[in-house]
Amino acid sequence: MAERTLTLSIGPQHPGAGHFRLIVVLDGDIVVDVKPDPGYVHRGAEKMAEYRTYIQNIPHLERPVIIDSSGILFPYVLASEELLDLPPPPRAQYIRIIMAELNRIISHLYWLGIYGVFVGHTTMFLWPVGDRELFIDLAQMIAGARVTFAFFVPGGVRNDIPDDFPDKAIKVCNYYEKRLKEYEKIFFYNPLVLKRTQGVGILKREDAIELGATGPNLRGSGVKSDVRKDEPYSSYDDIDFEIPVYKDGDCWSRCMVRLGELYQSMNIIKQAIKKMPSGPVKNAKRGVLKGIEGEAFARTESARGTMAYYIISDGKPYPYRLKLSVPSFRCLSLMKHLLVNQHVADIPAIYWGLDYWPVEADK
Amino acid sequence: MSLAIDLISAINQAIKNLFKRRITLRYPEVNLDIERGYSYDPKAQVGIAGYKGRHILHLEKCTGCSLCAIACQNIANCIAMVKLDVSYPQNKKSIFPQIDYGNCVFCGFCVDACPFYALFMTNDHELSSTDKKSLIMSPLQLSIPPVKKKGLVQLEIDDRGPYHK
Amino acid sequence: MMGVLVGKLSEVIEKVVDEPLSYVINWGRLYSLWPVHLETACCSAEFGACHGPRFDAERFGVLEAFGSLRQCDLLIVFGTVTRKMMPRLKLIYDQMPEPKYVIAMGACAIDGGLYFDSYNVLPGIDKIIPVDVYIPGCPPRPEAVVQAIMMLQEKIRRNKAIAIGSWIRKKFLKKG
Amino acid sequence: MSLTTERERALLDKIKAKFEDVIKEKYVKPKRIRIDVSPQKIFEVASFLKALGFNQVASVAGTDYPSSNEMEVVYHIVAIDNELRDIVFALGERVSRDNPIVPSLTDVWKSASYHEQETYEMLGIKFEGHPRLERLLLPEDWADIPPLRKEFKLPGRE
Repeated sequence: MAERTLTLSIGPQHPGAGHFRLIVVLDGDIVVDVKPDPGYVHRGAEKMAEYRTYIQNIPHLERPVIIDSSGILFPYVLASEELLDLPPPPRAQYIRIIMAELNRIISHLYWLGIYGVFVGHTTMFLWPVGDRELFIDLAQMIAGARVTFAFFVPGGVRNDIPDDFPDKAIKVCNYYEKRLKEYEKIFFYNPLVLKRTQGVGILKREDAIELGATGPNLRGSGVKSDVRKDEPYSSYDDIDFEIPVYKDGDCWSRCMVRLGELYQSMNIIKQAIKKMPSGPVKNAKRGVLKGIEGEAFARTESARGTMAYYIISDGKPYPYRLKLSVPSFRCLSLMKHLLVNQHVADIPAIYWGLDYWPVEADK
Repeated sequence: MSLAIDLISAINQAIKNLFKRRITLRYPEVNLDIERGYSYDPKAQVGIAGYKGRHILHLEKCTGCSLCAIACQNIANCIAMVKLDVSYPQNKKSIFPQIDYGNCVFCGFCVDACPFYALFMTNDHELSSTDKKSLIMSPLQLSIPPVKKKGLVQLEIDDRGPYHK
Repeated sequence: MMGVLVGKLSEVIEKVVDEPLSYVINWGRLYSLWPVHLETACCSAEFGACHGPRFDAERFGVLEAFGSLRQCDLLIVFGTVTRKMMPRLKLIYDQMPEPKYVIAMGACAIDGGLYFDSYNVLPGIDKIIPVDVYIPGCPPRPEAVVQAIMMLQEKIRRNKAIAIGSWIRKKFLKKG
Repeated sequence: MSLTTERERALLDKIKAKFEDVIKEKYVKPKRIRIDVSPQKIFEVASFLKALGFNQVASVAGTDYPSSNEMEVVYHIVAIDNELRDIVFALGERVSRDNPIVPSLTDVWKSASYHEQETYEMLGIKFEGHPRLERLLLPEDWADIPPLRKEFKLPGRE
């Protein structure tokens, strides 16, 4: 048996793997064993956080997942607000929702671009990556950068939205909702894509919960779980939206969940713009911010799933310990479960279907 | 039969996309119109939306308090206070920030830290260089406003798709 | 007498052979800068955008080559190089054929950036491989990447690909 | 958002009724409960929590306390798709720093596996019964002490 197998390293210099290595053991073209080897971008964010104040921590904490940088910062500001006793004003909460949803769209479109390439549909790289620029421009209007915004701070957001933002955002959303219909026609219901994704990499409902799947991967397995509904943070309980859930648990369901989320995110942005109250956007305190002694745990729903921070403070301006729990790291346990006994040709479809972002997992 | 329908719908889709507009920004000839840079109002303690590009230093307002350097110390450690041969009444020691763009991450927290309206950000983002040393910008270089670019365009949307105008 | 002759000869060769040949070779190199697909960190997301329809780096001959290292002549280091990635980066650089060019993209690749005090990050890639162009930013805008590529092309254009004339001068004039 | 803690209290009482003298209540906040258990009893408490409906581990955080010569491991447990879905339950345990060995909870929650491996690597806490305690994120040639211990200093810092 041992002689007949072949060990294959996919990554770290491989277009399909990114900054990550997947050690695959093959028998013929069937995968026998899989060992994920992360850590190529481990930069020690948790240790660095112990040397930086609550404000100085913001830039480096959003780097692990720059395509969803608001999503990773959201629980951090929630947890540090609890420790610093700085509740955000209502307008800031709506601006945060808009930024988080814009980022969800940006992140999903980037994923869709890469997924398109890896199931052999190059048009689906060019369309989403091009249309993603519309939303990047919107985010840049508010936060002044293309991807790394450093926009959320404990106590609110750094600046108010510009006056011409609401009109432009609604225009872009209306255009893009129409455009997504074309995406469905050309990609999601394309016979080629259906052949490559339907019935491939099936994750059953019980396994998904047991192995710790989260976010779209969990919802693709028929579990209705979303932190925005389970434990509404910020102002999500004022907004009316749905959680797309698909039952089959294969790659195609995970794609469709993300497609549904694109529609829902635009819906949320439109509602938030309408419901946004006026008022200040930041609850400021002068001087160096010091945390009260204690601990805080906050979780939010980022583009890839539940993002959580656990911060322990000992009354100093620096956190005593900061633990960052990211959804991509939880995907590691799914890989072996999904890839074993599949064909080699299905590895890209399954691996990228999980939306695993290696930098995020490595922290 | 179904194959024929699929084929026709595919061709139809392709023809429709022939008449779409192009989103490509012809970069060196035209530039994206970013109106202003990020600035901060220390009285209201809130920022004013804008692009976070390279900094601009108003020498006549900088007091050399080095609050920007302290704010940056643990973030990217790229601001150093250097002595200049100019004399301004508000800056007795004549020290001004010098920024190393090899390290700067354009987060703008130094702008938030400045209480004297002296340090803001501009919309200039083209800083590539073949030499590492020329990435370090002295206070005098920082005080020069960026050159106004030619061929400014913005992203517009109409029925035929997004395009630059 | 001999020295003057050799000097004249080398000048003529420089004008007639070196310059036109260099121009042709450089022209070939300029518009076929194929980058290695090595993603070291998060800046690769912006490089993806750079290859999207909006900025379209392919206009400048930079093809996102999904091919072998033996065909690549440009190494763009997208951000942070960790201690685990460092040997791999060196290996990839050594495997590339000459001539090869390196672009350091982002603050982490230039100087360590945000991670200047991290225990697992290499502060600046120019400690292990030579760098031609630096792009500041965290991450840089796609326009800045395109600008860096144009800068690199300018550098290649000025480069003397063939130098028979100066070789003759060095070889014969020193002795004579 | 409700700011009462009645549900959380009722839940905690249910656990207290079973493990009266084993658990130590640390705090009860809206939607957050934290209890401390000794490492010997944590397996039983964890099994009971899973039976209650907490079926996924969101994070395993290790913390180093050199002042009291102890290390702490906190499991943050969430409930997926049942009526406890809005509560995050924190289950903590403390061990001596000299010989940090705690039982692994991978048999209760499979989702704890990679989190425990990371905690082992970053703090050197050994999880007894874990299927693979090996290198994960750090480079292969790492020979220093685990980086998240407090005596490990970043280069150039005090």
